[in-house]
Amino acid sequence: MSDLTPVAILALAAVGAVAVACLETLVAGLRPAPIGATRQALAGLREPISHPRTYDSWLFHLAPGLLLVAALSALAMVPWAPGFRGIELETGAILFPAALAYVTPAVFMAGWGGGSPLAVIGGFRFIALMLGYAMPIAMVATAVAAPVGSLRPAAIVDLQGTTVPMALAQPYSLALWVPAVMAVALLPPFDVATARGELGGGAFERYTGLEAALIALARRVLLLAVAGMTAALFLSGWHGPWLPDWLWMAVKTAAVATLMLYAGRRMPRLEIERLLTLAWKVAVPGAIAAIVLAGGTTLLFYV
Amino acid sequence: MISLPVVLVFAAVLFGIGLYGVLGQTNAVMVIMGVELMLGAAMLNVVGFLRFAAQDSTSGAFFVLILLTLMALEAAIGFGLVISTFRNRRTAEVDDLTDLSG
Amino acid sequence: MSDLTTALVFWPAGVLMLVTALYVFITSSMARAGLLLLAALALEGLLFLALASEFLGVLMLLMMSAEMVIMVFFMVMFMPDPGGLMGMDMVHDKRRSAGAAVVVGLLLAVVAVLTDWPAQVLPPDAPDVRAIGFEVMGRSMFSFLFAGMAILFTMVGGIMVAKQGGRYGVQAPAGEVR
Amino acid sequence: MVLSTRPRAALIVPDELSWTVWGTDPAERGLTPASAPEYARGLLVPEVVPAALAGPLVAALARVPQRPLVIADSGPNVTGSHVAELLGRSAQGSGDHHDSQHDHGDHGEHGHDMMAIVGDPSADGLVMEPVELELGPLSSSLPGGLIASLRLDGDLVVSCELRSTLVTGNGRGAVDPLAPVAWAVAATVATELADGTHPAPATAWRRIAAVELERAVSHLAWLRSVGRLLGWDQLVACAQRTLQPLLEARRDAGLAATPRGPGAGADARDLAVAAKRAGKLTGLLEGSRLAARARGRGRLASGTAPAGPNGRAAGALRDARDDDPFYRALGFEPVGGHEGDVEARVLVRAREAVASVALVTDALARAAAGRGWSEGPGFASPAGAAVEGPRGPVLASSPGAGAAPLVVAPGAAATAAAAAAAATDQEWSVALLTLVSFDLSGWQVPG
Repeated sequence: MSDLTPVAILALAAVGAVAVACLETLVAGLRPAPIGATRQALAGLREPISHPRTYDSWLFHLAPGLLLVAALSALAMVPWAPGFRGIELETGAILFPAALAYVTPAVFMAGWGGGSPLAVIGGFRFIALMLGYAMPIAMVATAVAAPVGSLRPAAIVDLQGTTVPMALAQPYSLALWVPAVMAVALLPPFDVATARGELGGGAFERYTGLEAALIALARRVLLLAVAGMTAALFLSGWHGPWLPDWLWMAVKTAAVATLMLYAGRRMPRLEIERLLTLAWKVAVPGAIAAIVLAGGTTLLFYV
Repeated sequence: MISLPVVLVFAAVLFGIGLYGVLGQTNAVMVIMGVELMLGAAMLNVVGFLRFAAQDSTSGAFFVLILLTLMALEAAIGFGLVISTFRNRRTAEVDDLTDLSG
Repeated sequence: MSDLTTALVFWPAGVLMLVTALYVFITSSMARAGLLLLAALALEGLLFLALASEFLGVLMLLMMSAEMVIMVFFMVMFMPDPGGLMGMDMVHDKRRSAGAAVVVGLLLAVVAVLTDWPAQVLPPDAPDVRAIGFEVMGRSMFSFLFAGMAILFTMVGGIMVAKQGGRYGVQAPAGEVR
Repeated sequence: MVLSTRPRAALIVPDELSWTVWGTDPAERGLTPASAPEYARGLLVPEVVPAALAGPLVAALARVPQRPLVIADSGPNVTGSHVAELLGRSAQGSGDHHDSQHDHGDHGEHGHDMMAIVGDPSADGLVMEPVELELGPLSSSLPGGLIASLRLDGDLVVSCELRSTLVTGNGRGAVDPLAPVAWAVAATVATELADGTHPAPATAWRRIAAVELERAVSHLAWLRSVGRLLGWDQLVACAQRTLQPLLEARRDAGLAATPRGPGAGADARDLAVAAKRAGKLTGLLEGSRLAARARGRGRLASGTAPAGPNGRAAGALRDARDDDPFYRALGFEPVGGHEGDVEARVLVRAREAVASVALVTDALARAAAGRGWSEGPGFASPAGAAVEGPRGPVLASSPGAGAAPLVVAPGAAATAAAAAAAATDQEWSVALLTLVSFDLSGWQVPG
């Protein structure tokens, strides 16, 4: 982990956000305009920051910053290439869900500070949703780390390089991981907190200018981090037959992000009751079962 | 630089703040938050000792895990009680909940 | 991490933790109080990372965010003025409790400073995740099992206490609101 | 396939469906409705803004961050202020933004004793403070001009009142802007019945084609707005792709509310494409994805069966087109459901759109072939003219001797009442979906 890693992560976040923006327009069947998108975003920076008349403007103006910090710290955990493994921590696979867990207070602060009743409802909906999905993400991360015996994401990628990708060894973990992680990244069909039609813009409705740009950047960095970690933990990261390793990681991340965005277009937004029932009756018990099964596969195949 | 007394002083101040919360607040939920801070101070103590005095004692780290669970349990039961008192008495102010004081 | 970075992380995080912890009980808006508590305990997680017990710091960061958000949830539900609009002061006998808190804090601080702790200045390789894992699954397995059972009992107990109609599901007699 | 650029989010006054019915679709001008004024980069507004929308529009413009791209077009003839004057007022008044929705954290402001919160316990036995919320006339997922004042307990809707704020023209010559062709045809047929004259068979068939085309366009535009509410981009895209050929056909066949002269035969190809895509759209809606959000929700109270598609979705198969010789010649039978829930209402309108496209193709073919029908004009009913508009029957009666006919659309108030009743005691997203599923109109329809 050289001293340049944090700088590289910030650069990756900026470039990645523009790439994700283009991917979103492409999946929506429209022509991606990278230069146009960045110019419009920069033009957005000149807009005045709005100050809605609420009693917690502190929370309102802190929320975009916290969201960006949570997204960047999640991005920092993803191992992109043998030479660039992000901030390598012994417990990186657990720090990733910990970083994602800070999206919840950020969305609540945005909703509560926004003042309009619909924004507050959006904030509370996201708390209810995340309470259901925070544990499955952490448990599945440990389930994936079980065969490796280490919580370092790079070690998990290396093991998958030699043996079979985790998506084949533990498909049920992937099935639990993807919806939970899409819910954290505020992607449709799980975007109950920022529901455009229902809540009229939802928790992030009242932001303009720099704060709106920060939130747009944070959401795309979140999607990039989520897709990258899915590729690293389940699709054996940068290992692949012909292409250079960093290109494999880019291809897999783009594929995962495209699949997530495409799934969002084909499904209507789910109701919060159905999401919570799925979370508490399926995801949490399933995640506990995933840990037990991971233990079993480790003993049978890996040790 | 950072040494054991420094960490312990930080923990002591945090404990004091938690105690002020428990004694000074009128609402049951705020009392629970005070208790959370006091437990946090205890954990900071243990981690301080882990770092400076007893490097290889994993039971210390394990004790912090137990303290973490205790924080969660205490909050859960506390909120259960707050809900039932709120349903019966329509208030969660500790000053009003003095039926047992005879 | 080198000494300089640990100091750079430790001191600001520690001071900020104490400030946010104090403001938890000063601010009038309950939502702000809950999130300040979240900030205080998350910064404590950062302190753990600075004190080289990585697994505990990460666990602290993970658990505190979810727990404190539940705390905010309850505060907004059950506090009479969650938005802090009236700016009312929700403290009773402020003087005595502040006095007691300062005395206890000072006492502990004095004890901390005066006694000479067995400060082994060993390299900061705190027990890593593997060691804690073997500890939990080895010597202290019984206590960890007990902690697991305690969680189960709390889940069931908390819901039974909070359930409408109390533990026995007995409907309140006519007139009395249960 | 050629990719178009990303449409610009815009503040569309009164709403997207009105512009699609009036003439050109906002999507053809590169605009999509913005879900909140903060996201709007453009503004599509009629030249004469109705009085009821003037205030909310100025308030919304105050929340729009940049100078929006303004597109003003000819709208319905209503009294109101000119758009240039409104833009002027919003530009100089943009300093102090006041919001139409009173939304400044109104917890605990209801004046009763702060300590003990009084009121009847909600479903889970806890006494909580209700939240008053007014879903404004603009940039809400409800139709433009419709205001819903709701009382929420958490995110459960406890009570809901609907009121349309836009006023159609004056009494006698009134035209409902959301169904202009149906009202125009009803008026002309009423005068013809009073004078005892007969239209030529070709014009009779073209009238049927115009009414059915307007129904298909209105239903598909409404399905697109339901897709936006559900966050189902695939449904929005599918409805948009079905609408495009229909709008082309309407322009070519000269059937639009503002006809631009009939084109020769180009519409037949468009109608065939539209029929195929409408079939695919109905197939998409009959799948389990819509059922997951719509089955069993917003069920009509038994016994209340309002007129129009909502009633037909609840089993009351009353349709003004049943006993019409022309429609019987086209082989028309009413489309209906029996559940009376949101899914039934969506499916009834989708199937009606498919049937309408077929009816238009057939009617235009007969108009071209000039095959006559002797038994009097279409849309005749004992009490005068009766046309089945997109939102229910439109009845017209004329005292004769040149007086302007009185055109009435009974049942609009009953539909609004049924919608408000169906939306109470529902979770927020279900309540909003129920309100939108009734395809209400923001215009006060006389009668």
